[in-house]
Order: sequence, then C-alpha cells, then structure tokens
Amino acid sequence: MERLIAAFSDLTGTEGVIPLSLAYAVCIGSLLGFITVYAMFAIWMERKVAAHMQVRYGPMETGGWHGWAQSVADALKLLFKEDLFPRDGNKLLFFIAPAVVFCGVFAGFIAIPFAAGIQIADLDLGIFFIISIAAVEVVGVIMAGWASNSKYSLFGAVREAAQVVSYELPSATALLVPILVVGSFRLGDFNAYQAQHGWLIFSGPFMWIAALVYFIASLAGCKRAPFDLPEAESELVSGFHTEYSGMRFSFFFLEEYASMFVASILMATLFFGGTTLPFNLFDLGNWGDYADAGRLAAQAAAANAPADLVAQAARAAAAVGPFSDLGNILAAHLGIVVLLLKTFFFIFVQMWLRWTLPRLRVDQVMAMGYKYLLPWGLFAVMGTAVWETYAA
Amino acid sequence: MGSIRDYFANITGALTTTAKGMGVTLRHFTSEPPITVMYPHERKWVPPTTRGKHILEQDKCIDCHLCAKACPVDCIEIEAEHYGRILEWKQFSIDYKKCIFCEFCIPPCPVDCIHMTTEYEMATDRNDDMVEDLLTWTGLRPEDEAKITGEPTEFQKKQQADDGGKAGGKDKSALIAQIKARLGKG
Amino acid sequence: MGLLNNAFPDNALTRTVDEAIGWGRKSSVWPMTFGIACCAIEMMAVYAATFDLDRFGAGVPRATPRQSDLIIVPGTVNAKMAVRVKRLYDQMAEPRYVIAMGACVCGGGPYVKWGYNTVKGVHKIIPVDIFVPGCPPRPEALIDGILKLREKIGRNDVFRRRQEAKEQMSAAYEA
Amino acid sequence: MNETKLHSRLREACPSGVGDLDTSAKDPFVVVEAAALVEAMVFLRDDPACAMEMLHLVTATEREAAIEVAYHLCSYTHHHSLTLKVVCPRPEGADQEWSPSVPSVASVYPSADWHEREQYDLLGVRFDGHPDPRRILLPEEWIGHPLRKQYVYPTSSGDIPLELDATPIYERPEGWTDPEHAPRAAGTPLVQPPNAPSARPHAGGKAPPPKPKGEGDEPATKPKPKPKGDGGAAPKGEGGDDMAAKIAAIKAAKAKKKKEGDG
Amino acid sequence: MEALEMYAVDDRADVYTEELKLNLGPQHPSTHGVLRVELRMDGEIITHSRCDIGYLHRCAEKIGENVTFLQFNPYTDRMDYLASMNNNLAWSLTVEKLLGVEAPERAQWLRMTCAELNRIASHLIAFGTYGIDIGANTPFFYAFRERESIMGLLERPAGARMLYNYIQPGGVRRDVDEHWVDDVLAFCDDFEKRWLEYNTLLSHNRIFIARTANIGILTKDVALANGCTGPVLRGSGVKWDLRRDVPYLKPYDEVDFDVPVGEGTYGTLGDCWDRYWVRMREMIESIRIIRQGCARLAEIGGDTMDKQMKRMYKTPLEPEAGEAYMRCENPRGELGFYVVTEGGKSPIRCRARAPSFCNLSVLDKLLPGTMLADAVAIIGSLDIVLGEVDR
Repeated sequence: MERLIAAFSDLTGTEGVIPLSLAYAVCIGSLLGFITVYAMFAIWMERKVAAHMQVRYGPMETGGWHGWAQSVADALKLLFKEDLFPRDGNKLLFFIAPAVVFCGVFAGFIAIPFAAGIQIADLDLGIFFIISIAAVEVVGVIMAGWASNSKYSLFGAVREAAQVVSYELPSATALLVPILVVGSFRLGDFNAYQAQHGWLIFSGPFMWIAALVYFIASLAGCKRAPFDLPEAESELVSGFHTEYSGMRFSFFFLEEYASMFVASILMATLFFGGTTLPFNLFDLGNWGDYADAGRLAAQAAAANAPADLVAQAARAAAAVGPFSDLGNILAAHLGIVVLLLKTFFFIFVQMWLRWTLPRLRVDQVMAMGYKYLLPWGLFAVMGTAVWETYAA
Repeated sequence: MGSIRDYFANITGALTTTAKGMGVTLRHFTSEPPITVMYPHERKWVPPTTRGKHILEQDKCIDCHLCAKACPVDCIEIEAEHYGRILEWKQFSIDYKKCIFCEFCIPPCPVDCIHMTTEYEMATDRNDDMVEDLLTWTGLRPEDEAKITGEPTEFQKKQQADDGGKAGGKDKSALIAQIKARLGKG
Repeated sequence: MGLLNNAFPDNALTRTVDEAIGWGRKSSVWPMTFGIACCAIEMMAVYAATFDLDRFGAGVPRATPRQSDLIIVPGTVNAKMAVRVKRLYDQMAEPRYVIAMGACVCGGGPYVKWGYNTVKGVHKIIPVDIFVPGCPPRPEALIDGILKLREKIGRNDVFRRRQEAKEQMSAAYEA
Repeated sequence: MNETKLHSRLREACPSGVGDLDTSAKDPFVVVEAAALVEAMVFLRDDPACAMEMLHLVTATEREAAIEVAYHLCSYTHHHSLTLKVVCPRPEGADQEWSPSVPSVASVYPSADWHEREQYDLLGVRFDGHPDPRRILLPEEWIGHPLRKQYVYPTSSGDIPLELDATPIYERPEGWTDPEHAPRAAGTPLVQPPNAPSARPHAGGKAPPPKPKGEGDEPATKPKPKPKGDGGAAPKGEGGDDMAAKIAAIKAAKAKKKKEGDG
Repeated sequence: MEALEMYAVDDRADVYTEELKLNLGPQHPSTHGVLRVELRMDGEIITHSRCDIGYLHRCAEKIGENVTFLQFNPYTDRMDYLASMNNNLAWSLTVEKLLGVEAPERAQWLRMTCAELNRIASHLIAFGTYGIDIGANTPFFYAFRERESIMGLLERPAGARMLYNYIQPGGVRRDVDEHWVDDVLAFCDDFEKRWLEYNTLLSHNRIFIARTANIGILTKDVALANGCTGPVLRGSGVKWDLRRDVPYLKPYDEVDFDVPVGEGTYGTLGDCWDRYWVRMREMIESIRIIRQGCARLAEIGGDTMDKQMKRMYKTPLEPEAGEAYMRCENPRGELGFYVVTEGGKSPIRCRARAPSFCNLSVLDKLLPGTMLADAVAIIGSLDIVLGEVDR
C-alpha cells in the first residue's frame, strides 16, 4: 500500500490526499474485481464439483469447454431481473441489507496478505480485525430477514443471529493457538515465522485440534455444509433471502463465497504456512525482499550514499539468490500461487462436506458449538501453552 | 459416567461416519464416470414396445370406431364418409392434450391398423398443435374415385380393348347416378 | 428496467445487446421446485443424474418464486390448487416463463371427461409458453420442451422497440 | 375364526340391532342398526376372541332405495376380518339435499375420523358426534356432494373456470361474467361422445377441406415449421415410404414377440 | 404428550410470547407434493398442527363409476404414482375376485416380480427425498441412478417408464422378451453393492441419526388405532405384512422372505429412523423375492392372459351384482379396493383405501412438541404420496 502511495505521489507530483485516494481506489477496485471473478469461478467450481460427485456433468452447454461461461450468464440474467419488493416490508432496510452484508465480508480482505508486500493494510492487529469485522455481516442478515416481512425469512434471520454469533467464540479460541506460537497478530509475521520454523500445523501435538476446531467453526461462520440452517432449503424455503430476487440476491451469493474464501485463506496462512512450500523448498517466503534489496542497492549506489550503506546494500544484492532481478519478482509471485492453491484446496473440502453431510438441527448446532468445539478449543490453547513453555 | 462415555462416543462416531461418507463421495468424484445421456446430442435406447405417438395405416382402416370407443378419455375423433366399402376421409385426429398413452386403442382394432411408435418429442408452444391428424390423405383418392364412378380401371380398359369393345365391367349406371347425385357433381 | 424496456431503435448495437441479454437469460433459466403429481417425479428424473438439467444451466432449482424465472407446472391443477398456482405465478419476477408439463395441464388429460373439480388446462389460469403433452412425458420430451423454450427466450427483444423487433424475429423465423 | 362364528358371538353380545349374516355377495357382511353400531364396535374391539384392532375402511354407497355405510374391520392377532353395514332407507320425496345421519365411531376407532369426513364431503352422509365435521378434500365453499348419482357438474368454482373450453382468466375483459352454461345433468361428460362430430369448433380447427379433384396424392397435413430433430424419427407426412418402413419395424417387433411367445 | 410439557409456554407475567401461525404451504420443498400443514408455533417449537389436504383431489372415485372395469386400470396408476404396478395389481385382483377368474401361472409370477421391482423403485425415491429433507443432496442422485435402471427394465414389457398399466384384469398385458430375466438378475447383483454404499453415506451417519432417532415416536397402539399400515406400522414393531399373513397372490406362498420390523436400534422403538430402516431392509427382501421369481420365470412358459378375458378389450366386462373388498401390500401400506356393482359394465361405487391417507392422519398427533426441522423429518419418514391421499 505504501509503495502505491509513493508511486502515485511521484506520478502526480503532489502529496497528501490525492495519491492516497488514488491508491485506495486502485486497491479497492482490484480487490472488488478479484472477488467478483473469484466468486464466479467458485460458483462454477461448486456446480461442477457437486455434479461430478453426483455422477453427472454440471454445466456443459453455456460457453465452450465444460460450460465455463455459466456464472457469467447467471450474473447477466440476474442483472436484468425485475426488482421486487415485499408489500409492507421495511423499504429502507430491505435495500441496505445486501450492502451491509457484503461490506462486512469485503472489509475482511483488507488485512489479508496475498504475498510478502501485496497487502492493502498491514495491520498489526490483523486476525483480531478480521474476526471482529465479520460480525457486521450478522447485522445485515438480520436486517434482510426482518425487512422481508415473511415468516420464513424472519426464522432464517433469527437462526443466523444465534448461530454465527455463538460460533465466533470457538473460532476465536482456536485462532489463539497459532497466535500463541508466533506471538503477534500481524499476518505478515506468520509468513515469516513459518518460513523459518516450518508449517505451524506440525509445530505441536495440539495444533491439529485447533485447526479442526477453527475449520468447523468457520463452516458455521459462513453458513456452509452441515450448518447451513439460515437458508435451509428443505425447511425454510430459502431462509433470510427468500424475498430477494435479481441483483440483490446475487450480493448474498457473492457474500457467501467471499466469506468462504476468507475462512480458507486464514486456514492456509495460519496453520499451513501461507506462501511457503512444505519444507521451505525454493525459500519462496522472502524473495520479495531480495527484489527490494536489489532495487535499494541500485538506488543507494546512484545517490552515492555513505560507504557503509552502499556496502550493506551490495551485500544484500549479492545474496540476491540464483535468479536475475526479474526472476526474483516472478518467484515472489510463486508464493501467491502456492497460497491460492492451498486456499482452493480448503474451499474444495468445504464443498465436499456440503455434498456429503446432512444438516443439523438448530439446538444441535448450538450444543455442538458450546459443548464440543469451545472446550476442545480451550484444551488446545492450554495444551499449546504448556507445550510452548516446556517442550519447545 | 455414562454421559462422558457418550460424549467421546459421539465425537469418535461423528468423525468416523463423516470420514466414511466423504470416502464414498470422493470415490464417486474420482472413479465413477458420469452416467448422463447428453440428450440433444445422443438419445437413450427406447424399447420397441414403448408407447409414443400413434400411426395409422389409413388404407386398411375400415372406420369401425372401436378404438374411439375403447379410449377412456375419448381423445380419438374420426370422420369419414362411406361409399359402400370406399371411404372418403375427413378426419382421424388424436388429441394429445387428453391422450394418456394407455394403449387401449391398439388391441380392439379388427384390421390391426393403428400402432404406437416410439417418438416422444411433442413439445409445442401453441395449444392447438397438440391435436395430431394421423391421415396421410384426406378426401377421395383418384383410384377410389375411379372405383366409385365406375370408370373402367386400366385392367378393364385393356380387357375391353382385347375383346373388341364389349362391355367389360358390370352395368353400374344406377349406383353411379345415385353417388353422383350425392357428390353433387354436374 | 421499466424505463429502458423497448425504448431504443433497432440498429446493430441494440441488436447485439439484446442478443447478449437473450443469451444470458436463455442459458441460465432457474426453475422452481414445484411438484404436484406424477409428472413431478419425471421432473425429478430430469434433474437427476441420467438426464442432467444442470447441463443447460437450469440445475439450480430455487424454492422461492422470487428467484426463479421458470415455473414448470407438473401435475393436475384442481380448483383448490389453482388459486395457489395463480398466486405463485404473480409472485415471480418479471422475465418469467411457464412450461405446462403433462396432459393434465395441457388440456385436461385423463380427468377431462369426468373431473368435476380439475381445471382443464393450466393455460386457463396463467399464460403458458410451452406445452409438453404426455402422461407423464418422458424426461427427454421435457428437455425438448426446455430447449424450445430457450430458443424462444433467445429470440425476443429487450431494448429494441417491440414493433421493429417483431419483423426481425418473424424474418428469422421464416428463414 | 370365520365370519359365522364372529357373527354368532356378536349376536350374543348385543342381541338388539344386529341383523343376519348376508353371504350372497363375494364378501359376507352383517347388517347392523344405526343405534347399536357403536356398541357393536366397542364389543368387537375389546373382546379378546374377536380383537378387531383396526377399522380399515368406512364407505358410503348410494343405491336407488337407500344409502348404506359399510365398515371393514380387521384383526391382526387372529388374521380375520368382518364387514358391518348400516342401511339408511331413502324417504319417498327425498331430493338431492337429503343426507342420512349415522352415529360416528371416531370415539371407538380414531382412524375413522378422516374416513368419515371424506364420506361426508363426497356423499353427504352426516356423522353425529364427529369431533371435526368439515369437508376434507373439496374447498370449503363447494356446493353439493359429487359422488351422488344426481350430482350436477359445476362450470366454475370461485373465478377458476372448470369448463373445458372456458376463456382463460387473463384474457377476460373488464366486467366479465361467466356465460350462462346450462348446468349439465349428472353423468353427462364434459366432452361430446367421440362418434358424434363434436359440436364445438374442434380445438385443432376443422380437418383440412377435401382436395379438389386431380391432386389427391400429395400429403395434406398442416405445414408445421417444426425444426428437424437430427436423427429423430422422420416427422409424419413426409411421403409414404418412411411410414411403411416404420410400420414394418413395429410389425417385425410384434411378430418376433408372438413367435417367441408361442416358442 | 410429555414432550409438550417440557416446552410448555411459561406463563410468567413478564414473558409474553405470541404464538406464530405458520403454514407449511402447498408449495414447499419438503411436503412431498401438495400438502398444507397449519402450524401454531412458539418460537421453533410446534404447539398445534392441522393438516389440510385435497390439493390433488382428482375425482378418481367418480371416474370409477362412469368408466368400464378395464378402463379404470390407468386411473389406479395415477393414484400412488410411485408404485403404479402394485396399484394395478390390487385393482386387477379385485375385478378377478368379482368375476371369479384366476390369472394363468406365468402371469402371476410376472405380476409378483414386477410388483417387487416397483417396490424397490418406490423405496428408492423415499430414501432419496428423505435425504434431501434432512439436508444431504447426494443420496438423491444415487437413488435415481438405480431407479433409472429399474424403469428401463419395467419399460420393456410394460411400454411406459412410470405409469405402467401393465397388470390388467385377467393377467398381464404382454410377455417379457427373452433377455429380460438375465438383465433383472444382473440388476439385483449390482444393487446390493450400491445398497451398502447408501448405508455408509446416510443411514449410519451420526448427523442423520441425530436428526431422526427419538423423533416422531409412534407407539404400537396409536399406530393400530389410527389405521397405519406398511413400513409405518412395522417401524413401530408390529410384524404384519399382507404378503405373508393374508397371501393374496399364489407365488407369495412359494417364495421365502422375512418381514423386517423396527427394533429401536438408535433410539426408542417407532421413531423416524426405524421407519426409514424398515424401508431400507425391505429393499433387500424384495431383491431376494425377485431372484426366486426370476428363477421360476425362466422355467414356466404358457400364456400371459386368461382365455376368456382376452375379449374384454373389445366388449366391456359385466360381472354379476355384488361387492368385493381386496387388500394388497403396497410399498406404503395396505391398498384396498371396495367395489360394489349392480351388474352394469361399470361399478356403482369404487372406493380405494389408500395407505398414505391413513398414515397421514397420524401426523397431527406426532407434530406437537417437536421443532420445525423435526416436522420435516417426520413428514419425510411417513413417506406419503399426495396422489393417493387425495385420490
């Protein structure tokens, strides 16, 4: 983000507000673009995964190979649907609800590091921020449920409130464990720590319990698989978005896949080594720094800075690594690919669970949250604390 | 104590059954090939006994209405004019809006002239298209026409030519007059 | 959409935009999970693995009338159910299509002679786009109906003024 | 334990009101007075020898002289069943609205609850003492009981048209009133019998007019712009030879079947 | 009713909760057709429920009085459209009882085999849609894969995929072709492997058990008093199956199979899981019957339609006056036809005793005290077909 601001400031020659807003505009625009493209791909992937698990072909006819353009067609059709509104529902809430829901999840992307330098805001309270901002989405869903003035959507909204709020506890306790090990909330540190010490999942006997607890809690958090109570087709017709049609409904669809992405990218960065391969092959973690080091060395030499600075930059440049400057940048991007692969593996597991398991009842979901996930999360935290102090 | 044992039994039970269930779906995802019949491009085999659209061998039909009587929903409408054994066909239509494909119209036919094919594509966007007319020709065929009005057939013409113009066929003037009157021709 | 509807002259640009929207609507028709009688079981067979409707993008059966744009009416509509079918049709968002599946809803079917409380054909209550006769029609016949519906959707006009579009469409129909 | 022993035990238990065992029809039945019905039912259910646990069916039948209500009882422990009948003779001047009344057995067998409501709904038999005497199948505001012999078919219920060729709702102009259909007498079908040429203009339009003389051979079916299915069966009317091939194929299939049927 | 007290609306003055009226409308993904249940609920708990049926009433009995005996056969198909072969069987046996006619032996064996195949197809749909009610979509597609092969098998002799009109009074419409018996045996072997797959996927899944065990408990005497029959009755522990206790078809005596009964393995006796498990085990029993049927079909030859009855296609049958009541074992329970004739070519009263009609009447007694998600599970476990409930 800082580099963008620096780039814009020397581009426009001014300081302060203009480059800042330009940089923000670019970031938000690229992130929005990424999310919509990702959501379309994820919807298509879900239909194909579901289909092949159910011995049939998913979308085939739209677009060329295997119906790739299916989600584009869905979006285009939803764009031109008639905009309906329930007669005596609350108009204002009805129109705001999708926006609030989408912003709740969209804001979560700010703190996520896709690679060493590529991050909108390098918050040092990264994980804490993501978990708390996700609670905004619940407000939006309750607004949607209440404003649609139909009993089924009210049911969906109330169930949603009960479930998502009460599943933030187990997911927070489960996330405490990697924070305990790494010692900081900043997501960037996780990457660096796991570059040296290998993946966190193997770093302690209780870590896999925390990973499992977090994964199940995140499923409930984004209303997927066995916990998709709020929009349970077979009972509540279509849960809280029963009355929505057209573009408004596609916002809810987008939000569901975005929150799936946030959950699985957190799983990848915190437990399975963000951009590092299993035994730190190719040392992908910090090639971004090499790239910077090379550039800094060149600048320092050009500005004929004092000797020691130039020597230090030269030393860093010398340790640039086997590839040329362009190679380093490319290698830095390899880290992003590894991270996205892991994320898509977890998204596949979420889809796989959805098409295998039946749905739990409301009180069983609550019971599981408080009686099973929370105690095991706390047990993992205590176990890791003991393990960290004595064994490691 | 019982509840503690149930507590752990619940957890192990949940994990093992979920894993086995996921194993089944994964096996379907990887090893089982999809069994979809890509309908517009390829068609599923249909046994010859399938009950689809009807077909009528119009030349054998004797307009006896047995099939129309046997139909529980009366969806067969037949109109034909009788000239002795010759028929002037106006209509033999099956109303597929009502037909329930129960195949009760096939067995009673004395001359076995109505059959059911295996064709099933009948989707239309106009309600009236669903009344299918099974006739291959309507009105009178020229050879029936000839038989009725008594013009000598080729065989009789040849016969007359052979035996020097004696009257080949029988004298049908009375029948001809009556039929011509009915046909209302000049 | 009310303002933009059919308000533009028929030229190359609006025709391509119409075709694009037509393609979008045609290839993602979302049917409603609405089953009345025996034809509903054949409709489920069409969603199932052997005749997969998801191949045409129509495999996402939505339970609510709000989000679905195609209502397949499978099974006899009697006097008590007709009121519900009419209300369901009114609740659907505007570009909505109806397929009458089965002889009962095309024109009475087996209950045409003696049925005292069956509606002889659902086109008496709601405007129907495609009729699929058969009792019950084979899954392939229903897919054939859906393909014809897709052609019909792809042809109609969105932005162009209705009159110009009609000649263009009828010309295409003759060719 | 067959019907005669059951009937004799029943006759001892409640002598008044139990008629004789009629074995003329395929299934023998016992005619019971309306008053003694509930008492007989209670005895049959509680007596260990009969032990009739389940009431299978309650059916009202309308004959010229009377309306009779049949109760089919069945026992699972002893594998036997019995039929009781209550006959309500029809008074002379009774018109369509006459409905007999029979005591309800819903208190003895809860399964009778829905059966009796259906018999009231369809045949108009009133069951006294029924917990919830409402129509079960037809809409609440339905007039008349359809299974009666003299029942007149309605032309519409509410604004839903039940006629075959009624005009669709969405094409009705403002201020639409239903055309005055003469109420058809009971039993006459909604559609003309097939052999009489249908009075109403045929849904598919009249058969094409007979060809003028001369070109009788060329097929006269309606030109339908049906898109050619690839590989589908040749659409009808494309000349006789396709048709003959198809009929031959069906004949072959039938002959093969007949051959291996006898073989 | 003790379940109701546990959730009783507490009447403290300050806590005033208003009852919510919700109707599981005629168009609802999990009401298996067009059933409307008016629920009065306190939060998620159902306090009162009332069924409203009649949305698929198609005047079958009025048609029965105006159509000849043979012509009513396709209308019995449309009553329980998932097991139309068994409906035809019940109607044909009733008419044969009235006429005093007996179908030839090969026809009887064909009838039994096709009826059992149709029973498996009907139970497969019950299994598939029950999975969707509880939330698992994948078993539906596996169930329909097997069902397609059964429909393919039954289409060859009968001519139609679903509503067969194959069994007619006097015998069977036509004989099967020569490869039919081998294909049925091949299907039986393949089905048993698939059956094991269904169990690992759904039957023993912990979440499925949590959703169905101890829910909708139907005790033995409530079931008997309310006239429940078939898997619903057997799920409550009553070992009663018409095929064994009141044999209505000769081949059922020469075939050995046992009648699965609910034992309360994962909860109390008579809960949703037991009814579901009885249906799953009945599929395997039907496979055993079909195997023995096919073995016998390969041996005996002969005609498939009674000599006298062949003329019924041309001139309608006219049995002499009288009445007959015949019961058969449908996948959903005991289907019985009570026919009263006065000698004409169509009966004066034709009453069908639909098993789903009686099984559904129990719903009003099972729902109070349960939650909305359980209501869906209970309706699914009763496995009702609305075409049969409303006739």
